[in-house]
Amino acid sequence: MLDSLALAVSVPLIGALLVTAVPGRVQGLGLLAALATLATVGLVTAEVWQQGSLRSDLGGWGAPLGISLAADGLSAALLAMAALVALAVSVYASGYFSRGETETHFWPLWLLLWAALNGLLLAADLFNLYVTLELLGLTAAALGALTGTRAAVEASLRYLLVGLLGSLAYLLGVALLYTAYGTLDMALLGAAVRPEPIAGSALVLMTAGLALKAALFPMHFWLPPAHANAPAPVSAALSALVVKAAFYLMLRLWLDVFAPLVTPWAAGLMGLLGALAVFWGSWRALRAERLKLMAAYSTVAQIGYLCLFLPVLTALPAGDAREDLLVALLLMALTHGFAKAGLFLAAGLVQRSAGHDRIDDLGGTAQHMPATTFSIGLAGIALIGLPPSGSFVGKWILMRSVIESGQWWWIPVILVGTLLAAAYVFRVLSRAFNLEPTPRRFVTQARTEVPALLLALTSAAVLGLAARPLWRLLGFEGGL
Amino acid sequence: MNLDQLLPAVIVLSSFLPGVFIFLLKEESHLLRGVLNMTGAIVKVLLVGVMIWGVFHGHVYETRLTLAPGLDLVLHADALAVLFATLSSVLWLVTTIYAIGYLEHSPNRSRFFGFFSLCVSATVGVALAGNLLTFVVFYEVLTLATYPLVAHRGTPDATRGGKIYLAYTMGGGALLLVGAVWLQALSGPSDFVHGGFLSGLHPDVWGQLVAIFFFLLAGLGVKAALVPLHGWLPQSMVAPAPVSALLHAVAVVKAGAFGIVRVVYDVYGVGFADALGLLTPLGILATITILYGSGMALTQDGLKKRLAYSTVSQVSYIALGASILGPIATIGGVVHLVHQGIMKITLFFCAGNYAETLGVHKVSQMDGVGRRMPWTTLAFSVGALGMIGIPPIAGFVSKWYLAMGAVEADAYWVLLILALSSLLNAGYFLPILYRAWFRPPPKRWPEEHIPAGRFETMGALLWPPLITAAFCLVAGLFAAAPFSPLEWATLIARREYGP
Amino acid sequence: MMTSLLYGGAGVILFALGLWAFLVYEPLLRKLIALNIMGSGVFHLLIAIAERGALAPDPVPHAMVLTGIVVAVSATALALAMGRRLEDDDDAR
Amino acid sequence: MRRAGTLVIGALVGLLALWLLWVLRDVLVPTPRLAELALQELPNTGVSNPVTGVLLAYRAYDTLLELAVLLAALLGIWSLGAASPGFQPAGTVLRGMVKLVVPLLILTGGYLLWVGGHAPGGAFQAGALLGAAGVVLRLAGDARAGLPPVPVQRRLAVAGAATFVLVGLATMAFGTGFLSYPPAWAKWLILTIETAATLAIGVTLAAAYVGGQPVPRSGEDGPL
Repeated sequence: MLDSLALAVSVPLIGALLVTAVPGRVQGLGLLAALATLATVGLVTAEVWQQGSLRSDLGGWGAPLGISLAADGLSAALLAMAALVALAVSVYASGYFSRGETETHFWPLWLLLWAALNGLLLAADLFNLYVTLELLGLTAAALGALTGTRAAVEASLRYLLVGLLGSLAYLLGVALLYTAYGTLDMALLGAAVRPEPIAGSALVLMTAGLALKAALFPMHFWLPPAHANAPAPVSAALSALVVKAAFYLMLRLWLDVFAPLVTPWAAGLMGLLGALAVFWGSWRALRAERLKLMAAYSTVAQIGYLCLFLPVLTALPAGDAREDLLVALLLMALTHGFAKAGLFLAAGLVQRSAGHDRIDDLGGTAQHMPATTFSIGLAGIALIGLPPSGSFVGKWILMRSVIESGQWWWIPVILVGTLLAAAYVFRVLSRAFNLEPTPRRFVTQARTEVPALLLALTSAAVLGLAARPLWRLLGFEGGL
Repeated sequence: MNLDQLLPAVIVLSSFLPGVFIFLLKEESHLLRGVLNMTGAIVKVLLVGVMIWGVFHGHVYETRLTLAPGLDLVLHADALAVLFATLSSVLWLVTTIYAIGYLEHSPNRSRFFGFFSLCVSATVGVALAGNLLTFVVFYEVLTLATYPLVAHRGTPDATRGGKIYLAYTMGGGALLLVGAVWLQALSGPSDFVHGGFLSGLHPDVWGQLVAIFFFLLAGLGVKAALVPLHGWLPQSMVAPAPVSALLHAVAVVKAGAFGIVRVVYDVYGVGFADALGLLTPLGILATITILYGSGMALTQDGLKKRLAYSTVSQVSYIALGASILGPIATIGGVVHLVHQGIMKITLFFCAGNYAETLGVHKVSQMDGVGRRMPWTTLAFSVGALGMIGIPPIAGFVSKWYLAMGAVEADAYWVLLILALSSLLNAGYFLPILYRAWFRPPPKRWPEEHIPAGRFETMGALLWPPLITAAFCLVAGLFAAAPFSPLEWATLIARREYGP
Repeated sequence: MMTSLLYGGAGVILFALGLWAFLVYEPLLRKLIALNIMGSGVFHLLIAIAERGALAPDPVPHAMVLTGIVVAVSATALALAMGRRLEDDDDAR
Repeated sequence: MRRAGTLVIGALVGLLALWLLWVLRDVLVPTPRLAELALQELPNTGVSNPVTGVLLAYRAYDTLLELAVLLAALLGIWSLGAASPGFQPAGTVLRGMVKLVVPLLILTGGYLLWVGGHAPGGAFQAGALLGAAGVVLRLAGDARAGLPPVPVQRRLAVAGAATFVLVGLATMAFGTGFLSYPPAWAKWLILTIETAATLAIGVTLAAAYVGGQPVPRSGEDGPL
């Protein structure tokens, strides 16, 4: 009996243990573990594709006593995105870190983070989610400090503390839920939860904790320094995956567990915070002096974008329109994941090549690395939401739903967000055109440039043109 | 999938794929790059030729890719699409030859020609777009592909021009997107059809339809350089001459004007648009733009700037044609889409030749240039006279049909506008011709890059304007021949107004 | 019932105290202690709900607390190590 | 200003506490809960201590991940640089006490590990005592807190999670599913896991206390 769900968590975990125990072969073993993890995730996705959803009772106990793992289209899609991004990050890291200390420290933590991510996306138990959240937070903070600079350690420490605060708020919520309903399984809770004060308190506490981890405005303050000072492959993973994981969990709680409690006002508040995040994050990204800081602020804005879906989603009745919107939300999250990872990886190369990443002085570097500049451009297209990126399709469906649900006031938010994103992306890209001599060739360092380029390309072209399988994966009409 | 379903996609890809390969080429592979460029251009023209033949014989060419439920990417070849696709692919072939000559010895050619190819792919995509979603997609891709060309030179001026270009086009794109999405929310997913698909909607939403029209118009008006959205066009004159030619005659401005035509005829339907009272504001906007552009052109000393303002003015003839209810005016507007293109590209090629050969950038430096470069100046004269509307050059045909259409629709004020505009056209073109032919040449040219040899300049620079000038004459002289732009425009008008 | 409320209430109050201290005080050590107090508050609540009424104690919250303690220890250790690293940097200047 | 901020935060936090107290006031009734089910299934777990049953049978997966959390903390600490040199060697009296206390701690740890199957105790308590032994040694002047060389430390630190996950995979391979112990083997599998976990926890805690990869003594293993 092959339990693909358990494998998706244990394979990266075993990889982490292996590279910890055998530090001499860290790179080879690490890449091998990355490939193996991708394979297990492929298995999960394939099974979800065929069967719709998966559930595995670990230890054979089953809910409510034991812990279960579960996968549906939403988690499978994010799992697959995480695996592809993580593989690209792994290949990139194998070329980015010079052999030595940093590499020895990077791989075990990185594989642990991946295991935590898969664990989080597959968990069906609220307390188990707490453990995966903590594992994710600890590994993320430790990885963020890997550059060893004072700024990085300081930012990561803050990240760690904020993450702990978020986890504790979440845990208190879990304790309240167990008090009231006597179970930790999400499906059972979803059936049991009633609109009453204790469930409402749990929702508020857990949402607040997760919003802190997802860096939702105004709780985003820790993100930019932490993401901007981490080594490039880590920044990519933090911005593309870790933050998304917290948002995913929040979405799961709102849609699956607490659905009876979610009022239009609560969803509207999330949308409002999202709108503020779009404005503030984009504005700061536009004013950022450093490329990686710009990318980090852009993440704040993108999380805001995702929150804009919530009020519209709650306003729509169950049916095709709501399903389309849910897929659009997923598509947006996936696109941003690929795009942000590609952007950070490319930014890392620029930083390494130029010795800095001040946007105003990037001219020559951009000119010498066409492939990397292209990656930034393609990722930028996806961040702005221009066609044919996945976020364009997502934005189109979002705007259509906004109009159909009569909440037209989100339209200006979306437009302003788009234009500000265009402004900060092209502020960087315009540095690529200057009087420097001709570049030597398109790709100069395949091992690092190609992963970034592929990620960016996926976000800018592939996802938008080939989004239809997502409907099928989520089990909705309108798929293939 | 049979071939008819693939052809539109293949036509778009025929320049896209060479473009991608060109990016990957080493900078030194000039020959291979040239071969790729020319192959793509020639294949595209041939394929479009096949399509013309097919459309004429009633084939339906349609590529459809479903992005999401209700979101179809549709490439569909109707008569209007084929008209624009032919224009852009033929002119692209000519421009490619010109650009290869023009950019010899300059840096970053892989990047330039890569985006150059993407640009024309996007334009053909705009031409063949079968619904608003597809139109928006290629319209935005066009912005993305042209920005690097505008900023290509990398000078502070070019960077600034690029920035302004982006600011306008991105803003316009956002408004267009709102309009398109809003429209879809009202009407559901709909493809372009002759006569539009909105007239069946409930009168309650007519108010919304009016608002949507202005969103769409604002988005399209930016690229079509309608006043007051034209500010980017003169600024982007910093780009190399082939790019200017492309922007003004083939791609960007044309895409905007083409979009207006599409929205008026195939989304709203000209009759329904008239019923909603949308045509009058469009006509007023076009009129203002025509007069303003011509007026500004009068005062410019920079040759390319003068041409740029002339474009602002001339492109609005197309919008003007669309704003008059009646088949003859429609013919005039649509045919001007082609005629303006071939005339304006001739002028830009010539301007590039003057700059590249003699370093002449300003009108005031053009004294006697006709004696040094008679062939180029001949081509320039054909284009300029055509713009004024002198028979038998193409521009005359457009203006004639516009005027007739105005009479048919009892819109006599249009005649006045046409007369005034032609006077202004003459006012800024004739002095150039006078200087070029009748003033004595200076002792030294500002910067003589290419000495006079067997030809007055390089062959790759000389032939393109001569060819396009010939087009201008042929399109005017043989306007009544089958497959002429005029015949094609007549076909379109007949389908729009129906039996 | 009353005892449970007493213990559980104490947990809530510990949590609130910790939260307040975390938000108000700057130094790392105080923040860390505050977090641990918050954690203890949650554990307190869990222990309290494990023993409601006269029934046998519920082992599930107990196990959750044990797991939670190990997680808290790990996180505290990492945070302390980072803090020490920063102080070493200060000393080196 | 600052004082005002403190007060505002205090007021808000106080309100939160009051709200939660009000919410909790009438839900602290005996039901619903998992205890009955857990006690009822206990004979099938292979242990008779209900808490150990939850930790290593019902919710074994949590415990596995928790060992990973512990490992992550240690890896993070190691990545931050070398450890500080440590303390002065202890004086005679302290050394004598250490000689007494450390074996006692190890012995007690072993006992707690064994007893965990049927009474309060288990891997965490035992591991904590082992870690404490390391702390005592380090305080008494042993820079490496009595730990073996770094390569061995690495292997010991992963031993708990590795045994755990390998058992899980083995049960999956034998067809019972991930971490589903066959009843006949359950007791011994749990004991194996707990033993490995105890060692790993002890080593990890002690190594975390050292606070970085120890400076190698000359002639010994280098920093990896």
